[in-house]
Amino acid sequence: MTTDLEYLNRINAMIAQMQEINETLGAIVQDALKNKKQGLRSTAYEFSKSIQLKEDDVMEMCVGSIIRYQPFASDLRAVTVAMKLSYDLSRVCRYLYNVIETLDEFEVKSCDVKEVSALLDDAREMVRQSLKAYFERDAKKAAEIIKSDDSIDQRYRMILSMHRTKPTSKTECILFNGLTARIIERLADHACYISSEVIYLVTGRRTDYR
Amino acid sequence: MHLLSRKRKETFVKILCFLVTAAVIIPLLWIIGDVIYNGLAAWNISFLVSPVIQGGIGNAILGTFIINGMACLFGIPLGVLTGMYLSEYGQEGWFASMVRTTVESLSGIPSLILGLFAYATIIIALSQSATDRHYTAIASALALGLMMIPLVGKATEESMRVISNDIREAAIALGVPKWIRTTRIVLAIAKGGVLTGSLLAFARISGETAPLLFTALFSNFWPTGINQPMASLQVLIYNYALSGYPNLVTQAWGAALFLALIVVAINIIVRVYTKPKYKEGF
Amino acid sequence: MKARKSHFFKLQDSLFKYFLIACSLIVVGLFVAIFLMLFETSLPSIYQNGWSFLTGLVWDPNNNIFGALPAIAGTLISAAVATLVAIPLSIGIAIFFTEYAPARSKLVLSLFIDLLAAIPSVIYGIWGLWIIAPLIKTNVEQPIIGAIGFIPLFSGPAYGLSIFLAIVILTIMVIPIITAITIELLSKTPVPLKEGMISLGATKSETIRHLGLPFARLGIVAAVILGLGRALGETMAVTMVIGNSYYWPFSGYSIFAPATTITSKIAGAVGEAGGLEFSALLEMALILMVISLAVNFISRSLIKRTSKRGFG
Amino acid sequence: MQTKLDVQDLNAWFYQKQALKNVNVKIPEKMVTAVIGPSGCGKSTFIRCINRMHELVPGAKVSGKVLLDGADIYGTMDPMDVRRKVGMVFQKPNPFPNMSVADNVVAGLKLLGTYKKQELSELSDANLKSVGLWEEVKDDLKKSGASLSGGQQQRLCIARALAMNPEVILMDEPSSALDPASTAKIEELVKKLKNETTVIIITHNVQQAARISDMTAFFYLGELIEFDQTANIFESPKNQLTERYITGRFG
Repeated sequence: MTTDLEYLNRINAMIAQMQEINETLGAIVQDALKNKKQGLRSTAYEFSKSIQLKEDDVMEMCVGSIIRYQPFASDLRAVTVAMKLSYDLSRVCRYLYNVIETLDEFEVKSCDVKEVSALLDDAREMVRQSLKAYFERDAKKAAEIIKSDDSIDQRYRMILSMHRTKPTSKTECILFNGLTARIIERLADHACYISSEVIYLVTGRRTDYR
Repeated sequence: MHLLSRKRKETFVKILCFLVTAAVIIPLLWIIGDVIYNGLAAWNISFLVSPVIQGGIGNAILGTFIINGMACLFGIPLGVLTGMYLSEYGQEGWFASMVRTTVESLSGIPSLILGLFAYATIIIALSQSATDRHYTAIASALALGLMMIPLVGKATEESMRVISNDIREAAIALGVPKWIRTTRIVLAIAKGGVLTGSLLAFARISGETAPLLFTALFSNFWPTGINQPMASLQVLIYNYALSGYPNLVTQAWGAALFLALIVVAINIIVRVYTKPKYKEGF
Repeated sequence: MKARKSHFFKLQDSLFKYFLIACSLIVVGLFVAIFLMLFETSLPSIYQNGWSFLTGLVWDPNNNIFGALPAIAGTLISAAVATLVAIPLSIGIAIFFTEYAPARSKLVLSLFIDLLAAIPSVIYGIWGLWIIAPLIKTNVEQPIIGAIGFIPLFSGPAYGLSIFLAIVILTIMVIPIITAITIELLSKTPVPLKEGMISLGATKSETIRHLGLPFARLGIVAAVILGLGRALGETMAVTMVIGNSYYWPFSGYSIFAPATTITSKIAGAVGEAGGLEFSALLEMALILMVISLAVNFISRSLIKRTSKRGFG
Repeated sequence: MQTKLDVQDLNAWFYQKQALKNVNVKIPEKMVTAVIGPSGCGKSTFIRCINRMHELVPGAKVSGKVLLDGADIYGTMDPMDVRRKVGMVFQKPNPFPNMSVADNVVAGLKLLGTYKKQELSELSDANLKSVGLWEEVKDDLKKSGASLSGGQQQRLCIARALAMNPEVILMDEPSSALDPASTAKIEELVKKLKNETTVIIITHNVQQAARISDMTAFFYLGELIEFDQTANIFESPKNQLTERYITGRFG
């Protein structure tokens, strides 16, 4: 449709950088989860801090663009969507950090974390896909992502009900799994938010998702 | 060497142009000087206010103004109305181009012929016989009025036409009928130009002699009515200058000074109240 | 109420329009009347004299012999020579005005040019008759006749009042017309082109020669023709200084001899003329009018062409 | 939302060239409607058809209906009456230079000769006040209308149109020749005007349309491409052409 403007390109580059931070941190978190590593809190905190700085940059860039270029229509939507995206991405990072935090709080050496680990993989894939939908302006893909959130919710509720289904497990493990699943479920929600923004960006219509 | 010769050429051209200008300005100053010098010799109060019969030019001054006034009464309204038609109604069409061509052609007719026209249509028609001609100032006014029409008409058309269409559109958008718009807005804005044109036309006819020679003829007495022979400064100058009598030639100079004053004064007034005629090059 | 008012306005509008058209028609009618009057009055002369009116040299009212050639020749020669002399002078003044004259003096200079055009011709006449004629007679005509009088063009005797003086006066009267238009044309030279030439190192005279004059050429031609029209129709000054002798240039070729023109002949004779002479005089006027209108028409169509022509 | 002007199948031509093609639009009452579009898209022709000024241009032709409160202005109505009901403000301020400031305001009424002197002066003062010019010019009421600044002249022209008590007021890029401060004053005035009358304003400035209008119409090559609430047009236009025009990606 329209050729991208220079300021929109710069904003998008910053969003891509934010996503890279999330990818890296995500990999660290997944590794830590699988191997039950501890003591990564300060490393994760650094990531969280750097993404917050990036978020500030995106905000500043967006506000500046609105003032200087007074964008309309798809340009205007692109800028407002970018602002929201940057917030969502920083939230995603924050949740990843929360997983590390939770990992540090509990003694999880003997716990079975396969379920949450798989959940995390899927949630990260959702974020990845929603960003892809954003860069490709693919409303259809975004709609599919929102739909896939139902299964995440279902699995989250299953993990929550572990204390009934697997009463033999250690309380600490049940607690850890539940908390982490809750965090990841929230993370996946943000992927859905991003997707709904993508739909708005492309079609100009708001879905009542958020 | 080449540059030097070019510079020399430039100086040469400059001096040549200056000399030419001087060569033409000098006769002007010379005429003005002669008219003032010889004219003032004739001037005194009684010369200006007494009629020809008593050795003055009073009736000729009055006659010139009466004839001019009558010419204005005839020429200015027709000129203004024709100019108004050409500017506001006659942008295109055969009738408008005919009127425009007529007005332009009218300005190209020698004034002598206009005088002949007045003579043939009025004097001969009113006369009893070839030996007893009834000369009248009205015929002069007709000829001079005919001269004024193209001058006033052109001035009116041009000063109305330069008014921006924005103004006309503003009036149209207010729902003002065209005739009110034309008279009370466009003409009202152009009235300066119309006045200037009329003044210059007045000055121009003040100097015209040929149309008066065989229409108003001359009179030694104060005018008693407009349907009579009437003295005028122009004819007085012509007759007296050719008479050869030194005292009459002196009176002709005195009349010439008065006539020149009228013409020069109008030109200077117009000059002062209008913008410079020629735009600066750069 | 409102509708009635609009109706009323519409009526006023069309009344006004027809009023203006009527006035314009009066002007057209007067013009046609002039033409018809000249034509109708000259018919007896046209019928009586035929083509010999144009070729005849004798004007004899007593024997009803009318030949207009000396007057026509005098008119054409005096007007043409005066205009030709005026061309270089006018262009010189115009160049001086647009290029060299100090800005402050321009106002005075343009006023002078206007005054030169505005001074009544009868004043030029009295000045030529009483001031210039004696001066020219003793200081120009007599020395020239003395020196090169054997050439027919400059042969004597010196009259003072002569076709030569008429040409001098006509030249002065024509100059302001050509000058004013030339100044206007020269000052309309496209400024970017002018600046371009100056920036290439051209002098002012070169700029004028290569840019200003070519640009204004057509307009100057129109101005010259307009000046010619003025000279052709000029009456008073010429009548007063030309000497009114009917045979020149067929009596001899000297430019110092008295002559006549159409206008001076008419001005001098019409008051007393009757019958066929009056008709012949009006035929002369008709010829003058046709020449004047043709000249005027050519000049105006040239001016229109210059104003339409686009530059840059 | 009451319809003030109902334009039906409006076509307009200059000689052979069709300047407007089948325009259908319902302009709501007491709102500001902005008309936007690239140069030569027919927006000026469109508003000139609404007060029957288009037909004054040589070679102009109009077909279709323009219903003002249900009555067709191309029907039995007199063009002069139409123009009195539908006022117009032009791109370049055009006060009458031969009239004083006060006379300019009531020029229309005065030239039509229906009011008394006292009434005229009261109307003049009132309209100068309503365009916010009173404080600036109250000491110069006798001066020529052309002596005011550009922005003041334009407000004077608005006052002049308002004095006719029009039902609709058309504005053809009224602030395009003005500086930012004067533009802001004109915009404020336009927003205020919609309490009293219906405003249709052409602007080439998309931001201006966004600032002042309630409805926006986008024209392209003589066609009405999109007509909607301004917020919709500027946030999520339905048509690609509109989108490309307002994002500045034309041509």
